[in-house]
Amino acid sequence: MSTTQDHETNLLVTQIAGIALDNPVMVASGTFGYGREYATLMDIDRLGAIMVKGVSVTPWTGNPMPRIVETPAGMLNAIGLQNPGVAYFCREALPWLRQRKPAVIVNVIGKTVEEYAEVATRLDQEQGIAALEVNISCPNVKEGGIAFGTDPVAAAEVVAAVKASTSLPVIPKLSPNVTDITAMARAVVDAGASAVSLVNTFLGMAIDVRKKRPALANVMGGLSGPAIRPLAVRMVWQVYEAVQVPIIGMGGITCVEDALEFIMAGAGAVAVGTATFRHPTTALQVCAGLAAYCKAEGVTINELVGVAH
Amino acid sequence: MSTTQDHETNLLVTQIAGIALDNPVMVASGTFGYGREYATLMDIDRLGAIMVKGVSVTPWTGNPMPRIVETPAGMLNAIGLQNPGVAYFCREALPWLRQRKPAVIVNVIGKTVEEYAEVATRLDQEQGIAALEVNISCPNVKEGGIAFGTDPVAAAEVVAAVKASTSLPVIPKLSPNVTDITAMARAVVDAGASAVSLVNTFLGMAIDVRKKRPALANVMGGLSGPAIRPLAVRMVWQVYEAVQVPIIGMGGITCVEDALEFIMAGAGAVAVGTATFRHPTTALQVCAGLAAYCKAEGVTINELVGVAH
Amino acid sequence: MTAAEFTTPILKQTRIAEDIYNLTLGPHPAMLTATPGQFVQLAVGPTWDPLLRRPFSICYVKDDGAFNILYRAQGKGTALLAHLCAGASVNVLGPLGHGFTLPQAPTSDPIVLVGGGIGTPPLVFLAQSLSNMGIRPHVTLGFTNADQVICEEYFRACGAHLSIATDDGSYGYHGLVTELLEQINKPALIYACGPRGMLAAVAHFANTRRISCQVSMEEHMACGMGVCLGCVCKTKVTAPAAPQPNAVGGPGWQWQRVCMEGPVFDAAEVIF
Amino acid sequence: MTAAEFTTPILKQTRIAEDIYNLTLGPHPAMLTATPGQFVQLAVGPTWDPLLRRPFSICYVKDDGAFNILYRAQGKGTALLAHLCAGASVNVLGPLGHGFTLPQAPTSDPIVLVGGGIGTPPLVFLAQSLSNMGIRPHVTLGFTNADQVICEEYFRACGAHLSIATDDGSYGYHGLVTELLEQINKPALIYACGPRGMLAAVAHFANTRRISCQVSMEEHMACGMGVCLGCVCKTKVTAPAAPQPNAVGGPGWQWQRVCMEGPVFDAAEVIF
Ligand SMILES: Cc1cc2nc3c(=O)[nH]c(=O)nc-3n(C[C@H](O)[C@H](O)[C@H](O)COP(=O)(O)OP(=O)(O)OC[C@H]3O[C@@H](n4cnc5c(N)ncnc54)[C@H](O)[C@@H]3O)c2cc1C
Ligand SMILES: Cc1cc2nc3c(=O)[nH]c(=O)nc-3n(C[C@H](O)[C@H](O)[C@H](O)COP(=O)(O)OP(=O)(O)OC[C@H]3O[C@@H](n4cnc5c(N)ncnc54)[C@H](O)[C@@H]3O)c2cc1C
Ligand SMILES: Cc1cc2nc3c(=O)[nH]c(=O)nc-3n(C[C@H](O)[C@H](O)[C@H](O)COP(=O)(O)O)c2cc1C
Ligand SMILES: Cc1cc2nc3c(=O)[nH]c(=O)nc-3n(C[C@H](O)[C@H](O)[C@H](O)COP(=O)(O)O)c2cc1C
Ligand code: FES
Ligand code: FES
Repeated sequence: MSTTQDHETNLLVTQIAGIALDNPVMVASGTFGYGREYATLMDIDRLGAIMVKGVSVTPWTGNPMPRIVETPAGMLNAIGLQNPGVAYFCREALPWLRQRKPAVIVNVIGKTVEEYAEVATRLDQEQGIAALEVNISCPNVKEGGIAFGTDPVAAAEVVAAVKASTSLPVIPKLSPNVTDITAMARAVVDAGASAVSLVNTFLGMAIDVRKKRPALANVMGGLSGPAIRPLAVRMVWQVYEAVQVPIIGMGGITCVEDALEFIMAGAGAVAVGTATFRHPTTALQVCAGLAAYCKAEGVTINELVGVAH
Repeated sequence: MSTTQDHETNLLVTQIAGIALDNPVMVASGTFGYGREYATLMDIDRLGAIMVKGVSVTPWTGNPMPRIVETPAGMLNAIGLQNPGVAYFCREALPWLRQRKPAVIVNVIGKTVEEYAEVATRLDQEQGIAALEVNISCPNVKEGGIAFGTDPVAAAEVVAAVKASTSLPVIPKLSPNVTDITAMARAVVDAGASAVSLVNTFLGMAIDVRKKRPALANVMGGLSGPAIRPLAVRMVWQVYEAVQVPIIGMGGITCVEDALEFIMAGAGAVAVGTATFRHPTTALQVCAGLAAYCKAEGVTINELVGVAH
Repeated sequence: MTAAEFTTPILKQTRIAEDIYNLTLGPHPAMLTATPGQFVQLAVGPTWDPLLRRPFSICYVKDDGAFNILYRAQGKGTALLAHLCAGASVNVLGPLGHGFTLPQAPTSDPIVLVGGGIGTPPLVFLAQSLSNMGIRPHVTLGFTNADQVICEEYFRACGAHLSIATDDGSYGYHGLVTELLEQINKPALIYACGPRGMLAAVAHFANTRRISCQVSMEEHMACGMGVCLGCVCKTKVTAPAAPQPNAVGGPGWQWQRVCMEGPVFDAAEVIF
Repeated sequence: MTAAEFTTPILKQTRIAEDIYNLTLGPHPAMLTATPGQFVQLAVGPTWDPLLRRPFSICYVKDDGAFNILYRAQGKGTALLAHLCAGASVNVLGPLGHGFTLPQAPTSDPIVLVGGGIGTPPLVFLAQSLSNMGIRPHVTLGFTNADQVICEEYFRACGAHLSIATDDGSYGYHGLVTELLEQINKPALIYACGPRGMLAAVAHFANTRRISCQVSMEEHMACGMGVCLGCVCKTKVTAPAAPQPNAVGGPGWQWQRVCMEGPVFDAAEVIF
């Protein structure tokens, strides 16, 4: 016998790239660490999925400081994907993560196609990973620093290589810094993507006027937070019309209405990023809000995906 | 004999595309009408230049309502370049404008290369225009709606055609919705641009969650305001390193510090847009702030251009 | 009628009904030039979120230029406004727009003011001005229920004939405000402010009977000063119009700006 | 030591010097677990501009869990905070970070607290804790001038030996706080909080004399919870460190997070 609670929760059950999810609310890569930090503060088992911080073959030291600067309704970060590497991840972070309820989606990074594939191969040996999110916003070292994320051919190459190295669903995470996001989406879907994540951060910068120098040591950084939401919603809308695979939408989500914007624009799931820094429980609030909304409207979450088209 | 007042003001004297300006602070196209509306509220003669609302060959009716929606630290607009056409502009707006002190920069729009050229030809007969700003974010009707602003070849074509139709300096206004803003800048400079304006608005959208429909009748609109400033500053920085012509920087400027960010990133002049809606005198405050800053630092405005590189 | 931008203290703020507030703002000379139907744009909050000013009709202006607005706290900006206490400062742009056109001379023909919900406040200013001319208007107001009824005391104070309708009958007449309007004997002139549906009904009522009627329109606004063209409204081109800066349109219609040519338009002009 | 997110009223806010405010926030059980040197992240303003929380050291905690922070209004967020009145609510995340390590046992060796400007507040909490252990610390503070001197009364209340320096000599010793430090006879342990330059000088003083020293570092923060890696600080790898989630680095050095492993670090570890 199912209780009311169960019934409400059932309205949120969904599937992305073949992964069964209790609910479509995730936390975005790089904004929730490996999940453990926030576990003392909230019941992370109520999240649909945790997208962990980008993982590379070897440890990356990231960029020099300063790495963050606040902007109106947003922030720039130039962390530079600091992370302790895939071996550490498998040894120290994954055992804890796989015992939690949320699906674990591992964000994969690399400086060459081979590095991406290597991380995927290593992760393929592990239990308890639901999917790989392929972050194609890393600089392509071989091609001289051009990001994989702005060239459809390079992006497809990375995705195909990861796909060939894993039995897990592959979810490329698209960079928004392109003229035509649909061309990128088509390229990665053709290369075997089971879903797409969008968007990553927008390339921006700030000047420290007192120092007459860029505010970030790396000069440029990625803009995230509510400021970018209208741009991200637009891209989800466009990609929804361009490809058939599910979309994980993100970019400035702070509350249930924001999440609904993405879902109605075509996202099958959503991720909360920067807003977690302000209010750690944002994702849980979005989740509860979606359950209440679906109940009040008498719909399942899947029935809402893309309804605004 | 020059007074202190004169001396301070002199620190701001500059030149863009051969136009002598009392100061480098302008008001952005579409946010100040034809100048007259705000004249009762403030001394518009203290502005460096007025960039008037886009002018087309024939009157344009623009988009259906709703046309604007607020977003975090920004707004989306889909006015659709409503304007009464170049004949009306020359007859009703220009006579008043040319008697004011600020340089008049006319924003030129068209749906085909020929339409742009036609507006330029018509304006070339008029006194009191300092330069033409060529807005290449309009849909290219011949090419089926792709914006001139995202294709370097199409952009260059428009700029060359305008250049051939006028004796005035030509200032293309670049769209930021591209993978590589420097490629656009190079293309228009090669086509004869005397300066570049950047940026125009970012393509975005919002969903009206209650109606389950896009909030704008036009579905998508242009994002402006403080939210986009980090993106605009980044593009000014990149273009400053790519081309030699002066840059008119804009996108989310609200105060003197914001203007200094653009100037230090490489803008020789700045324009205030959306912030005027909130505080009509923003541009004048920026101007006064720059004068005070230059005096305190003992520099001219020209010495600050690009210092953060 | 020239707008000013000024910062002024909140003299008083009272909650007068569920989610409805009466805000008294400090005096400014510009406000003494305001006419009924004009509005102000308030900057809410000290930062760029929210970004845009919020438009509110002027409910009434005191002799010293202090003035009141009545508003419903419904979204981000009005919620912020509702949290401000007396003494806090608010930045005002106004008075703005083109208000109601008053009758040229006192008249004894029935002049009817039709208000719906939070569209009622500007009619207070209008009723006061009519009263000053020696006219006792008929004021008909519609609200969802008794708890939402506002401004009654102001209309009584200026001697108006007042009738109120509520959707649920919890106060006054049980039904629509337009039904009250129909009960008035031969209105000579109608002024209306309220939700779009109500305005359309009132305009239809007036137009079919050839009664002169003015309606106050609402649109989202950015500048409030006529430059952004975000607030336009479709109107009929009835006569060969004098060329207006923004009077572009199509066959038989033209855009007009709610913040400049409006918010008050001739009901025969508006295309609903 | 477990952080909580909670909304609490402002019990009191007083301006204690030019641009410096003493803010008393309502009680929460989590604050009773706070240790000296820990901090809280305050959400300032009701909207998304400003976006990020602001970190402030805990100045002291009362028995009921009410607590104080002392801050300088210097930018957008602190200006907003300074405008809030008693009764307004503030959202708090904390207590956060790894604070000062107290001596294992009471000692009569001179323990010195070195504070610079707005770096002084966390030393109040520390001095109180030392005092509770029966230790009378030497407190040396540096300020730009007499008007900026803060916290004196708190240190006196817990019986500290107090000496103050000002840059312009308008109060106390004319010179740098590090000069006062040099005058203390054989410090056994030094705790310092203040501007980076002062910390570097104190660390140098301590390191060259092999005096045990702890410094409280400052970096811009986004999360305050160890996940964003925005607040890292370069530290020496002195011993083969136990693998730490974020302990990546280069030859001889590793990043540590100011919000997690810090803000208090061993002065011998930090690379200034
Ligand atoms: C000429 C005019 C006079 C008005 N007079 C009054 C009045 O006297 N009392 C009153 O309560 N309301 C009045 N309104 C409506 C009032 O402006 C909106 O309720 C208010 O802007 C909502 O702001 P928010 O931040 O609460 O809502 P949000 O939904 O957060 O606002 C988001 C954006 O939408 C705009 N917006 C939302 N609703 C409306 C609306 N109904 N009309 C115009 N813009 C809207 C806001 O201004 C803002 O730009 C008037 C509107 C106009 C155009
Ligand atoms: C662990 C820690 C403890 C602190 N304790 C205190 C204290 O007790 N009293 C006090 O007055 N100040 C303290 N600070 C500094 C305080 O956080 C900043 O003064 C404050 O964040 C400035 O915010 P703003 O909005 O006024 O400035 P803005 O310049 O508008 O802030 C913009 C951004 O920069 C960050 N920022 C600016 N200055 C600093 C700074 N010095 N340190 C860290 N981030 C900064 C802000 O947090 C924000 O993200 C502490 C900082 C840290 C890291
Ligand atoms: C501090 C920080 C670190 C991030 N690290 C990663 C990362 O490692 N991999 C990745 O794919 N995206 C990363 N992102 C991007 C976010 O996952 C997300 O796509 C982006 O921030 C937009 O969402 P938001 O506006 O909700 O934050 C990071 C974002 C931030 C702010
Ligand atoms: C309502 C509105 C109308 C605009 N109309 C035009 C236009 O006609 N031509 C043009 O080149 N840019 C137009 N713009 C873009 C601005 O000139 C400016 O490039 C942009 O808004 C970024 O600056 P801001 O953030 O300071 O507003 C318009 C912007 C807004 C908000
Ligand atoms: S609000 Fe800008 S034209 Fe009316
Ligand atoms: S502030 Fe995010 S890791 Fe320290």
